[in-house]
Amino acid sequence: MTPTVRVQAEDFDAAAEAARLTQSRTDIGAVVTFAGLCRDEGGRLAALELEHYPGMAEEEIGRVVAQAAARWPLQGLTVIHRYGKIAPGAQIVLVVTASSHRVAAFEAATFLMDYLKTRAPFWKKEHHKDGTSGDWVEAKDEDDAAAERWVG
Amino acid sequence: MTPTVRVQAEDFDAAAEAARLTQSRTDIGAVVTFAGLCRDEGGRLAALELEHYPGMAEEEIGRVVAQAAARWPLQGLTVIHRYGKIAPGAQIVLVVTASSHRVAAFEAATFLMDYLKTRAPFWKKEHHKDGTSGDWVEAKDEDDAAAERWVG
Amino acid sequence: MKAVYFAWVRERIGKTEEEISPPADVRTAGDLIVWLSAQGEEYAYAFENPKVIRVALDRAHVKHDAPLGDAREAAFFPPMTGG
Amino acid sequence: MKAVYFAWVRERIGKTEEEISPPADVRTAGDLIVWLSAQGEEYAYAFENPKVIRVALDRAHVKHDAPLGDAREAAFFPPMTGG
Repeated sequence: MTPTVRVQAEDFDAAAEAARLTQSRTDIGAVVTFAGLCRDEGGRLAALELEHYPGMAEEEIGRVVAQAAARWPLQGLTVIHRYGKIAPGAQIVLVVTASSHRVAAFEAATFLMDYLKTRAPFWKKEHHKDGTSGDWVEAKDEDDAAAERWVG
Repeated sequence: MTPTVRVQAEDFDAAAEAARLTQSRTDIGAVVTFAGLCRDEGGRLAALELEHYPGMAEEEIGRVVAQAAARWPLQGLTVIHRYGKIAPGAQIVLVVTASSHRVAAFEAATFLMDYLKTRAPFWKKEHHKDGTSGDWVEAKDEDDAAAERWVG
Repeated sequence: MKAVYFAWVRERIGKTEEEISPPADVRTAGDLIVWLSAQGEEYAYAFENPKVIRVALDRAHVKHDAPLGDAREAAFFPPMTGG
Repeated sequence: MKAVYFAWVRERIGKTEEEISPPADVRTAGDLIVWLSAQGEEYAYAFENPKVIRVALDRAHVKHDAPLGDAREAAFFPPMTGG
């Protein structure tokens, strides 16, 4: 199983990425696709700007992906994370996991998102509809807690 | 939020169903898509045949969907379950959940699949490649255990 | 009332559905299984292990001790394997 | 070694990266934060709450007590908010 990891400014095609993991295979029983989208926070936001640490972003996602591949029996695994300015409704992150069994596919996808939230070197800045550049989004304790539950 | 529930012989387009939940919206942060596929069990299977209880299948899935909608803050929810003869590699079941927050989308999708496995009136029969009609697939204790963890 | 059968329960009985008229002392889903078991060899075979049989009354899952009440349709089937 | 800064750490310092030459007694990631804090007002501001600062050495997360070793790149940034 060779996982795919991409860090890119361009949008992605979630369906095509999922299809790529299953095409001409008959040993996969479950495909879980997570797409993270930009919310407008009640109409307040014009865009999110995602800064990233080039090089480390790919490496760190690769490390998290390797942990998932070691922990669950996966037949396919794709992570794509975008950077740059992203409009409300647009896609930010994609995780696709394919496995013989649904529990492995679900757990691995949940684990990957929990870890990406707290370990992948990306930072979100808000741009407001009134033209002002807002604050950096603050990390949430609940995200740390979500990642913690996979430890041990 | 009006959930979509369909029980049908025809295949479905997972990407189109997911897109339908998010189109022209900017309040959704997470979309989880689960596709269950037919495995060939190491080349042994020619097809799975899914028998269902017409009427009850839709009603029971509707009850499970209502539970999920009451338990998690969801902005969109789609469940499609096929019946009839399904070839290895083909899709059997689809669950799509959309929410502001990823934990709700993940938990609701996992819950729905755990409950569909143990409560939706569908039964799988194996058809072998050697032309013989095989056994009915046996229910797994681990599926009951997976559903049990959502109780209480 | 109507009885409907699915999967190997259906195959063993050899029917998808039938009209049944159980006597008045058949009050619960479990009573119905016991009564059906006595209706012939094929029924005895289908219900040989009553514990694994699931019952739905008017298209809703019930436990074996559920009263039949005014149910018009009773369904009998093995544990589900969908999803 | 090279120091790189991200998000509000970068904005407060006003640079994306720079070459730094800390003295020999700066042995850990935490020592580096203390030393950088003394390099000017903008650094003091960026590192005013050292506990929230995350450090990566050669592109891997480390704790503040991690030795610098032969690291060629030290990165400083707030808690991540990707995903």
